[in-house]
Parts: sequence; structure tokens; C-alpha cells
Amino acid sequence: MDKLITHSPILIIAIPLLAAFLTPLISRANQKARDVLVITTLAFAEFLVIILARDICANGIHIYTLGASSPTLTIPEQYMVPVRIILEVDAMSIFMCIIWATVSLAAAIYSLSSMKEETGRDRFYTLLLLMVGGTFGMMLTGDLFNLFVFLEISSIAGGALAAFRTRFADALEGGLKYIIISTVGALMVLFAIGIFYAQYNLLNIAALAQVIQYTMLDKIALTLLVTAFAMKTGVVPLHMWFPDTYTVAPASITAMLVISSHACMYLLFRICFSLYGVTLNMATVGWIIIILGVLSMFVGVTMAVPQTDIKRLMSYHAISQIGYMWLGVGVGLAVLGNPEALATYGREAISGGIFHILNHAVYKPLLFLTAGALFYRTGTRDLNRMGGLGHSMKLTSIFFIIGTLSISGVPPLNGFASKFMIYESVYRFNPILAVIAMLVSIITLASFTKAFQSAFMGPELSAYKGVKEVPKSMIIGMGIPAAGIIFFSLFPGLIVDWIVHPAADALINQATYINAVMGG
Amino acid sequence: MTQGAPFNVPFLAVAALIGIAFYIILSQRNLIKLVMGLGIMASGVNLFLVTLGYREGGVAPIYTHAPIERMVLPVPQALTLTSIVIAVATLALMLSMVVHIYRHTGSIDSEESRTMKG
Amino acid sequence: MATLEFGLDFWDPIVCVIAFLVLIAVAYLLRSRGQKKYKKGTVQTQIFLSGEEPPDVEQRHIKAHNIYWGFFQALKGYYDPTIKAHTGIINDYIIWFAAIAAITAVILFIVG
Amino acid sequence: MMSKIVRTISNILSLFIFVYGLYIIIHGHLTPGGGFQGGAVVASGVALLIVAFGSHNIHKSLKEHHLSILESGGALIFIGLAFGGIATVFFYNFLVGSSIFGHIPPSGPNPGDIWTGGVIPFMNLAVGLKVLAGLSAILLVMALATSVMEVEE
Repeated sequence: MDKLITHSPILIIAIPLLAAFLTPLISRANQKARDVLVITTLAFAEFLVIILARDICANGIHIYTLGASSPTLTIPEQYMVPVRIILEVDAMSIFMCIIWATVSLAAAIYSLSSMKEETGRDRFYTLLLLMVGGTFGMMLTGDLFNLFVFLEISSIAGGALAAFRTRFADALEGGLKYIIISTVGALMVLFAIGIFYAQYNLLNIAALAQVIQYTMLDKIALTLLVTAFAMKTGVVPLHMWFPDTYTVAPASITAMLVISSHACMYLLFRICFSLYGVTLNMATVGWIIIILGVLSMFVGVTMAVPQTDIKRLMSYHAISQIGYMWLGVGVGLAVLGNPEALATYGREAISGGIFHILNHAVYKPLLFLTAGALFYRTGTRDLNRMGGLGHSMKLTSIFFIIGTLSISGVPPLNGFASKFMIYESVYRFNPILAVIAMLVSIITLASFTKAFQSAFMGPELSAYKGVKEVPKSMIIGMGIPAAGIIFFSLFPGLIVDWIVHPAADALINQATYINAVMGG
Repeated sequence: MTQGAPFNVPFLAVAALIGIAFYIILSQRNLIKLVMGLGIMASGVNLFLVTLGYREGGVAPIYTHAPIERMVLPVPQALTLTSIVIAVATLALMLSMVVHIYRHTGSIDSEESRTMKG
Repeated sequence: MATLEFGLDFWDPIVCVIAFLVLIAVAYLLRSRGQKKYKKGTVQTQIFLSGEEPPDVEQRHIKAHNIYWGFFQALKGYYDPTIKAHTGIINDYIIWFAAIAAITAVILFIVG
Repeated sequence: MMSKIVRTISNILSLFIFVYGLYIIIHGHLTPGGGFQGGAVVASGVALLIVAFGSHNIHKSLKEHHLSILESGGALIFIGLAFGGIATVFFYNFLVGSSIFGHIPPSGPNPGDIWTGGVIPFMNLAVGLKVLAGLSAILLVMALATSVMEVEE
């Protein structure tokens, strides 16, 4: 068991990759065995993530050096700096991993029946597992170059999955847009990495953080990193690929793509807090993040209201919710240099933003999966052609209501808890921002009322007379996030104390992050 | 990094390549040309990385008759190689998507072939 | 455990749930005092529209694009340019990226 | 399908290209090159054959699902070798200094013995297998796709 915990960071990445290449071989022999393999792999990854999370809560940051003679030997004797591939897992990374493991498991279970009619499902699961492995890598890596590699693995697999249903022209268009955006972003990230290497001859984040100076070149690198990750996260005005891609991807993949874009947001926070940290002019960068966040909140939600495609509407809401996270963490970053403000409201703002990632990661997949369930039974995403589905798809409509109330921040659901943290702390920073955040919440509710009214309410339409409830595995796939919503709603204090505050502290304490690798 | 004019020429080439690539991506509506622009951008970034790896008087780290103390840590070369591999995969994927898009819409213009906006 | 404390404020979902339960109980009480003496399957349970025939099922449902018509009409000045900016052309997305990168760089160089 | 001269020459030439690619793969840990470069060279030989003989003729003997099995196999061998070191650390070079091929290779500069890299030559082989299969599959599928389109028009 100890050995398993020691090796768990790499196992979390490697086992999905191993299974990804086993899948095409096994599915040639037996389709059922392939399904079992996929689910078992993801469940095992989830198990590893949870035991690693328990270990990190107890013992702090977990280091794993690949190819060394011992997992914690970060700096070999002849060297002054870390040279190997190092995985560095702190509370923030494992927090993202918990989210990703759970969502990908739910999405895979859901895919078992929702993708049943598609051809080439062995490739689908190969790509899905590659994306799982790549995104885990983004969350766990401790050096910049692997960050780039895993970013590309995740975005290539994601783009191919988004375009998976090649019989639709729009699916290909969405996939192509995603992959072009990702490539441009990743190349800019690589350029920034090159700038770091040119100046410091280092690639490890912790080692770089020790020597970084915020010169002219570092500012260029910061610009490239912030904009590239902002584009991958889908922040206004770099958000336009977001609805295009998410609308056309299969529902389970959309749920996963949302979280993988959150992983890019995590990378941005990691760069700002752990790499630049105290050398940064926090107020400037903090305000850039806050302004982008407020823009996405407002433009995202106002663009969502006129949409008539249900998944497009939800994608715009995802943009708006991402704005909340940027607002919360941006406020925390802006006051990072001011210990008094940080203690009064900065830490709570960061916690609120991070807690919102968790909440968004349960209710947005749920909503996308219900949209997928509607598509599965009606064959359309157009809200104009839906109506009266609440009569026949009762469970789906209940799941939709839960998701709607949660995303709109209606008490007592979990969306309210994190939004309340953001409102309270942001109000002390700047009251206007908090007012905008509340206004956005109201428009969110209005927009989802429209979606619910046109899809589920009203008399039973003749076109959908024979529509039945979706199959069991899709219900289970929707049930996992729904159960998560109920749990987080009832015990927000527990969740915040267990994983959210440690994650926020891990972001704030740059010194701990550096010392874990550099020692002393 | 060594000082002096000849050593800065590669960086000018990097700037030119990335500039050309951005010009292509921003102005060309043809999807194939756009993918070519991305390829040029990848080449520019790769050239940047390889140029960073140059050390005056250094020797390639191959353990045949090479003096150990002059060997260069081949990190930038490894980065470049990985990035080339990734660029190959990305370009292949994008081109096959463009082929499919052409089959569906009969056009490889990014404005004519789009189905979604607003 | 359920209470979320931060700064001076706190949030307790259990209180909220109890309040909702009380409200549901009151609503149920009110509902149970209503009339129960209607006859099923007669005109009494059908839609009454001032004596007119109710329109057929497809007509009764309000379609999605009709909802919030006034809202969009009032905010036309905001919506027209915003929707126009979402061109759906991939080149424009990269233009936005370049523009934001340039603006961020300028801000970082000037302010610090 | 091109003229007879081209076909004959490329038939002969492709063998040399394959052998050169395999040489680069096997000597990856000693000379510049390695799995990816060698695999790309082999795939360029396949490209030559596709150009000379036409994709449909090649497709009769080289099916893409066979290539995809080969590709998965290469990736599995690579990850398997990485897992081989898990007793110490993932990716640990567990073969270095062992005597699988009869003698223990000396460390430090040497005139270019093949058996010096421990697990690295095997990883190069796995990567080479994956890359040659993957790139050939891409070339073949794309050539097929474009030739189908010519027929349609």
C-alpha cells in the first residue's frame, strides 16, 4: 500500500495510457471486455487519486522523480538543479485530479450506451483514455516541458473526440476549430518555455521560481502564457471556439472538455502563483484576470439568453461560470502582496473561486449529460423543436432542475455556497464587481428557465409521443454528478475544510512548493 | 548565450517565420493554407528552441570519443524533437479533418464552410 | 460540518432546507383544503378558454425563440454588435488572440 | 500507378530506405537519430511505394488495421518497458549494467558498442515501431481518401 502511494502520481498518468493502447487490441477480441477494461481503468485511477489525496492531506506535497534511483531524488549529486522529469503533486493539483477522475468516470459510463450506435468505438475509447492520461499529466507535472507535452496530448485527443461523429459537418468544424486554437496556444506556451530556458537553463517550475526575476523577457513569456491559457480556458473575448466545439461534441465528451479547459485554467493559476509568485506585480496581473473574468461572466451569460441550441446555450453558461472562478482567484492574486487584505478576504476569494471549480465540475457535466439524453431520444438539439418532454423523461427533467438551480446559485444548492463566498470577499475588494456577479446569476436563472420551459414544459407534442426514458447507464452517468451536487450542497463546510482551503493555501504558499523540490 | 551579430541571425529567422505564420493564419481563409501557416509557426518555434541549445565549443553528448566535460545537456534538442513529433500528429489530424470538411460542404474556405455562428 | 464559515459571515444549508420543508408543509396544508368534488373525464378537467376551443397541442407550446422577445428588443443596441462579433470564422478567433496578447503585453510593459 | 522505370527503381530503393531507417532506429542511443527519426525514414519508404504504385495497389497488401495493431504494440512495449522499472521508479533504466548479451558493457566513452544503453535501445525500437506504423497508416489513409475523391469528381 505504501508502495502504491509512492508510485501513485505516475500510475495515475501511465495506467490510462497503457489501457489506451490495450483497447484496440482487446476490442478486436471482445467488445464487452473492452468496456470492462475502460471502466476498470478509470475506476482504478479514481481510487489512486483518492488514496494520494489522503496522503497529501496528511504529509504535504508529494514528489516523484522519473527514472531516478529513488522517487524523491530530485537533484542528483553532480548537479545543482533538477534535471529529470519531476511530478509534483500538491493539494491544488490533487484537487483538480479528483474532479477529473470523477467526471471522466461518469462520462465513460454514460458513453457506454450513448455511443452505442456509433462505429469505431475502439478508437473512441482509445482517444478518451489518452485524453484522461494527458489531462492528468497536465495537473500533476512539475516541469514546464511536460506541461506542454501533456497539454498537446490532451488537446489532440480532445479535438479528435469532438470531431468523432464525422458524419456531421458541424462536428468536424468544431473539432478543427478546437485543434487549431489548441495548437496556436500550445506553440505560444512552448515559445514562452523557450524564453525561460534561454534565460535560466531550467525547466522545472520550482527551480525556476527560485531564480525568476521578472525581466522584460519574463514579461513577454507571462503575456504569452496568460493569453494562451486564457484562450484554452475560453475567456471572453477568446471564447468563440468554445460554443462551436462544445455544441457538436458528443455529450460525454463535452463534459470532459469542460474539465480539461479547467485544467488549463489550473495551469494559469499555477504559473501565476507558483512560478512568478511574489516577483510578479500582482495587482496588474490580478486586475487583468479580474477584467477578463468579469467580461466573460457578463458577455457569456448575455450571449446565452438568445441561443436556441440547448448545448450552445449551456456552453455560453460555462463561459460565464468560468468568469466567476477568474474573478475569485483574480481578486486573491491582486491582494497577494498585501498580507492583511489576503487574510481578511483574499484567501476566501481564492477558496471561493476554487470551490466554484468543484461545483461547476459537478453541475455542468450534469447539464451537458441531460442535453445529451435529450439528443439521444429526440435526435435534435434545437429548443424550438422540443417541448413537453417532462411527461416522458421524468428522471432527466429532475436532473435538469437540479443542475439548473445549482448553476443559478439558488440556495440551498452548492452553486450558491461558492458564489456566496465570491460575493462576500469580492464585495470587500470592490463592491461593483460583486454587484455584477449577482446580476449575472439572475440572468443565468432567467436563461435556464427559458431552456426548461421550452424543452420539458408544455403539452406532450405529437412528434415525441413514443419517447421513453434513457437507458440505465446514462441514468447512472447523470446520477453520479447529481449525487455530488446534493452532497456538496448539504455539507459545504466539510468540503471547504477538507480540500478547498488546502488547495487555496497550496496556491498561496509559494515557498512550500519550491522547497519540496529544491530542499531546505 | 553568446554575444555578437552572427549568433543573432537565427533569432531573426525565428521572428520572420512566426511573423509569416501569423500573417497566413490571420489573413488566409483557405483552411489548407491555414494548416500550412500552423506548420510554419511550429517550425519557427522549433528553430527558436534549437538555437537556444547552441553552446560555443560544446560537443554532442554521444559517448564515443567525446570529452565528457565539453558535452552539452541535450534538453533543447529533446524538446524540439518532441515538439516536431507533436506537430506531425497535429498537422495530420487537422488535414484529415479538412478533407472531411471538404467532403461535407464542398468548400475549404473558412467562411463558406462554417455552419455555426452567433 | 454543514456550516461554511468565512470572515464574519456563515452559510448553513440545513437551516435553508428546514425552511423549505416548512414552506412545503404549509403549501400542502393549503392545497389539501381545496375542492375535491370534481368529476374526472368531463368538461370540468379540461382547459377553459372563455368558452373558445383551445388551440391544438403544437400551437399551445411557446417556442424557445419567442421567449424574452422584449428583452432582446430593449437591448438591441448591445445585442446586435455582440452577436455580429461572433463570426464563426476561425481566422477571427486568432485575430482576437493576437489583439489580447498585444494589449496584455502593453499593459505589462507600461504598468509593470 | 507510375511508369515501369519508376516502379522498378522505387522497388529497389525502398529496401535501402527501410534498412537505413532500421539502422537509425537501432543506433538511436549512439548516433544522432532514434525511434522517431528512423520510423519517419521507413515511412518515407512507404510513401515512395504509395506514390509509385498507387494507394489502391499498396492497400491490397498493407491494411491500415494491421498497422494500427503494430502501432498499439509499439506503444505497449514502450509503456511496458517503463513499467519494468517500477520496482525502483517508473522509467528506471533497469537493464543498464546487466549481462543479457553475455558481457557487462563498460561505462564511459567507448567506440560505439550497441549494448550500452540498457533499456534505451529497446525503447527506441518500440518508438520506431509505433512511428513507422503510425506514419505509414496516416500516409496510406490520406492517399486513399484523396484518390476516392478523384474518382467521385
